[in-house]
Amino acid sequence: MTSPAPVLDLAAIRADFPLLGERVNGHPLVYLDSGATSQKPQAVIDAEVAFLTRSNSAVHRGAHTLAAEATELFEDARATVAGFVGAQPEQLVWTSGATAGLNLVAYAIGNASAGRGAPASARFALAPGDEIVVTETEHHANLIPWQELAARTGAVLRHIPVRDDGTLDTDAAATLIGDRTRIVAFPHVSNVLGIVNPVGDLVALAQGVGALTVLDACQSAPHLPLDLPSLGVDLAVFSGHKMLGPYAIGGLYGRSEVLEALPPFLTGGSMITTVTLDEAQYLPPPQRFEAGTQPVSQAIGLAAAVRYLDAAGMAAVHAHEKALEARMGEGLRAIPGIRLLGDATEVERVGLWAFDVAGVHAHDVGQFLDARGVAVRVGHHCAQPLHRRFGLTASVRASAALYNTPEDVDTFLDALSGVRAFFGAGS
Amino acid sequence: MTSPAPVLDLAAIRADFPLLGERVNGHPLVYLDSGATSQKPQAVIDAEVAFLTRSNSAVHRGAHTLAAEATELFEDARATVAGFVGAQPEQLVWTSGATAGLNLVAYAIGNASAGRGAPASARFALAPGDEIVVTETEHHANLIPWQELAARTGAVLRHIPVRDDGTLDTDAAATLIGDRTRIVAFPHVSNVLGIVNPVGDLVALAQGVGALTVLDACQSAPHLPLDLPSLGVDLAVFSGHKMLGPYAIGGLYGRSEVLEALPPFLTGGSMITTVTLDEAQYLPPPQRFEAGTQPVSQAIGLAAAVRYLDAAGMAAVHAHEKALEARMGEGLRAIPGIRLLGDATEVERVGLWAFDVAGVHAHDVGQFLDARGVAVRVGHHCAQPLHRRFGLTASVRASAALYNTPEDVDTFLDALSGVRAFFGAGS
Amino acid sequence: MSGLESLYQELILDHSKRPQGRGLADEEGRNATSHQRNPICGDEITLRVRVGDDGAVRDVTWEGAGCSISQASASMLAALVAEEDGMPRAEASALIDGFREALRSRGELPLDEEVFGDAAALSGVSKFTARVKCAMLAWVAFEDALART
Amino acid sequence: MSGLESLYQELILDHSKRPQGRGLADEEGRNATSHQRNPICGDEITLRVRVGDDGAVRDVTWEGAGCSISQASASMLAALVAEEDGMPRAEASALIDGFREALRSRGELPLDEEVFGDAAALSGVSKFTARVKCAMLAWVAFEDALART
Ligand SMILES: Cc1ncc(COP(=O)(O)O)c(C=O)c1O
Ligand SMILES: Cc1ncc(COP(=O)(O)O)c(C=O)c1O
Repeated sequence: MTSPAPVLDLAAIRADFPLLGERVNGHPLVYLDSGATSQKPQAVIDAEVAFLTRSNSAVHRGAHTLAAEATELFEDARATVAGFVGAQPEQLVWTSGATAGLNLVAYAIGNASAGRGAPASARFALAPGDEIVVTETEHHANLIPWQELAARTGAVLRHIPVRDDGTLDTDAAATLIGDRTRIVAFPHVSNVLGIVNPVGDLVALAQGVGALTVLDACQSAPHLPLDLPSLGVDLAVFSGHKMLGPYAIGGLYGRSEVLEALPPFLTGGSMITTVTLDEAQYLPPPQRFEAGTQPVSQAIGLAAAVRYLDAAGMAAVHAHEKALEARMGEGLRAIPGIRLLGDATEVERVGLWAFDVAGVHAHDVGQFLDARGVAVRVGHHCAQPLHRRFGLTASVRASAALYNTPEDVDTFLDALSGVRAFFGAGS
Repeated sequence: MTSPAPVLDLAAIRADFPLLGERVNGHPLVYLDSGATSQKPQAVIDAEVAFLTRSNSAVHRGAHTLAAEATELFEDARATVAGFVGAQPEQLVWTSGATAGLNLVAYAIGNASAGRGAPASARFALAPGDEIVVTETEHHANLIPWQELAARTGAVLRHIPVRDDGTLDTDAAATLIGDRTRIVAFPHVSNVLGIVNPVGDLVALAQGVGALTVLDACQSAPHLPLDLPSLGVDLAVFSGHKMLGPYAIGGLYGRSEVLEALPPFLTGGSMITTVTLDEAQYLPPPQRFEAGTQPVSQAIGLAAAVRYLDAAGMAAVHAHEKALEARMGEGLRAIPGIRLLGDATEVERVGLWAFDVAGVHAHDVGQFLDARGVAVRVGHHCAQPLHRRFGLTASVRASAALYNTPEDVDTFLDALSGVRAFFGAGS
Repeated sequence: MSGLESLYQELILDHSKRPQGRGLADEEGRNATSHQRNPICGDEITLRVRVGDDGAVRDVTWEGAGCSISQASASMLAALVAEEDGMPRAEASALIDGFREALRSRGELPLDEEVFGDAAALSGVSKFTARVKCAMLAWVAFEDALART
Repeated sequence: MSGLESLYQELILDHSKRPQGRGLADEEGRNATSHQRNPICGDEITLRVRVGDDGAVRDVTWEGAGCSISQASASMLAALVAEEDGMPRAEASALIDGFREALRSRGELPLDEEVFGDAAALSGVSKFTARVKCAMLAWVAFEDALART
């Protein structure tokens, strides 16, 4: 007898998110833009407010009671968030978000290439002709930092192509990733395609040539049970605001020996041991990477967010979102003139679909849906190369989170089915 | 007839700060650690909560109603905060804090030195032997980024010494700043000495040799009326959490022609025009410097904070804090065994004093005061070189903000007067 | 859906489906071309103005891809210029300024049909701040191209 | 001020004013030195252990600057080692582990005076999480120095 899949108490969950009760343009809000940013449960807001009104004080810097309390809450938050992704507290560096985390890694490698942090960091140094491999599906945040790093070091940027069905061309990857490859950076889940990429295969290819792996876990952390150490990646990033947490906070996970060897990126207070006017010595990770006053209340808010997700259960969250994704996919395929991006079958997915509507510009689709209270994202979703690959400049994306209902999906589909007629784009 | 100096309604102000009503170790809290981080008025907390519960959505990225609303609130916040420092909205770049702002500048110059952003950015490029001038009073945040930039580019770091009385040695500065000087970075107010530095003199010296000026306004923005354009500096930074605002947000001000010529630092979404797999084109400032999801609710919180300060009136805030500073200075001079750091007379000051207690370690002083509910900061305050200059490794710092009362100062002084006896350090 | 219909007036949908001035004229006589993009949604336009020896604007042609608002706005602009036999530069500048002001007014300043012709139907856009850029795209290109002649 | 007095017990203030083991012994025989800093408050210690041919710890001497807790803790450690005529390494390791565990216990595990001697007076520190590092400094140096012999 297998135990039944855990289910979410949707009514209770929705009641925890004050914004979901809003009305937009005379209709109840149907929020299907969680891929851009999620809504926050009251527990997250309360945790931050409680900190600010009762314990607020500088952390790691004071001896007074408030400061000691704040430091404890801050470090407890680190342990909680690290635990959520299967990591040890010292393997979690606070960042201001995924973009900052990816820039941290790229700049730290740039610094290693300039000889900073040697000898420990020498293994990361890039030389002209060394290769950095990304994918054609990248969010700009996991693309441009590598372009810039390549431009500064003379390294060459290469890309794993995406197949017509949205899956990564792993055959091409096996050819691309070779002796010159030093870094392989890729998304766990693309924010346009929603497909869970074969992390294990890519990690194996990278490890085979001794390349560093960097995982963009922005679109998986809010939706899947995540154990970063067991995925085997060297480094990974995620953003708090996409996983029910506050803005301006994110995490960089790193394998201990990688973090220990990496030179710092941002420099300033609280990341040093001894400073003279001419030079500074740096603390071990994670503090080495946390210069200046940290996002203290936000860390505490993010800890509340992952506790919320944990309480719901990530397996249940994933199962729920999978059902929403299936309902949405089916409905979309049934509407004439809709072309789904990345319609591969037999793949694991999160609850999002991006699509093109024949004869109607994405912006107009978005506006039309908005008039019915349905919030979706339109544009290139910070993935211009991927859109170009599919012959588009823009698409519409509907993305769900644990708080969405089947009715949300139906309202969206129902509204969408009227869009081509309204704009006179044929039935 | 001159109009009387505006005064603060202290009782009303204190009532706006929930944390100030807390008790610590059985005593009412006397919070004298605002130099590290300030407390937040209810209005700031409410502004963030209102945004998160009613308008939360991705900005600059969506066409739906919530997104448009969020974008407007976010850009209104920019205009408000820019106005607070006398700047235009497009001259204000959001950062995660002063440390991030200073690193942004140092790395952008490093990128210019690597040829990025040329030809416009060529004027910022550093060559071996070029000089960067800082002061001996720097917070590590305005020191280490320049050390690292120097190490990467071959530039040389030099420092304006501080006199025994805590004033900058402007005679030495006039000799130091010369033809090789490319950058002059200095604090408006040192976080240890509290003295308002002669910005005009330093800017004149720098402009005389065509050097870029970078002002660390962390400890002035919360305490003085500030008009950055009229100070004549090229770039300036401040931190939200020190000026009644949220954590994880700060501002970088730049003269328009400087920001326009500076290459980007962090790269990713929302700062580009066209991206191919191989390269990216960048937006004009301020967006060029704002990669990825921004600290949206925090920007809105910071706008509420500066509105709060504006309503109190920065002239009144300064006058109030000046009176607290005078009372504190007098009281400290009267306690045997206390040595004030930077006891220059006839200088403008903010409300903070750092000092050494003969025979008692700063940590023990802090603990002793904490037992009486008085929260001060002990340690090197992220200014090791300055402490070394004064023959110390640590000091005690009491720092006031607009919400402190003369009674706070008296409680602190009264508690402090017992510290040497308790630790048996003579009368 | 009154909000939607105030934005997408019949006239706008008509222009977006049957755009005027579409297809760039040859580069003959005094002409200048401007390329503009809206980085957020990826809309682009290439717009060409031709001016007579008297400096008056003779015609506006364009090529582009984008939402119905941006397409209609370009079409309406071309139609407005076509109505006159040579639009004086000063008039063109005044039109651009007036259009921008109205669109940024958040619904406060409607566009006068006498002055803006069909483009007056774009008044409703000013209440949709996220769409103002779409409507402005062709006009920014027009301004830029004029500055280059 | 009962909190304060539970932290700064008489014995602690005594040790900090008249520290034992202060002044580094010459580097003779089997010895090793460790330098440790607390980056937050700038406290530092240089601690030297000398071990006999049997591997037992013969003495601990140190130099350093810091708060009364860190100074007292170093002094108490030196005194504890001095009490025995050669402390077996295993005992030293067990002491370090026990001390660390007690200090991290947030007041749950008091230090046994039978085992830790005067250092047992440091039990109260464990309730002041910001000060635990001060008390640990000498013991971390001791552990590190031992590892180097
Ligand atoms: C003078 C000065 N500069 C820079 C900083 C760094 O600010 P933050 O830690 O908010 O980045 C501080 C505060 O710690 C400061 O007082
Ligand atoms: C796949 C992916 N990577 C990176 C990012 C960047 O995250 P952030 O904007 O929070 O820095 C996003 C979100 O926009 C994303 O979806």
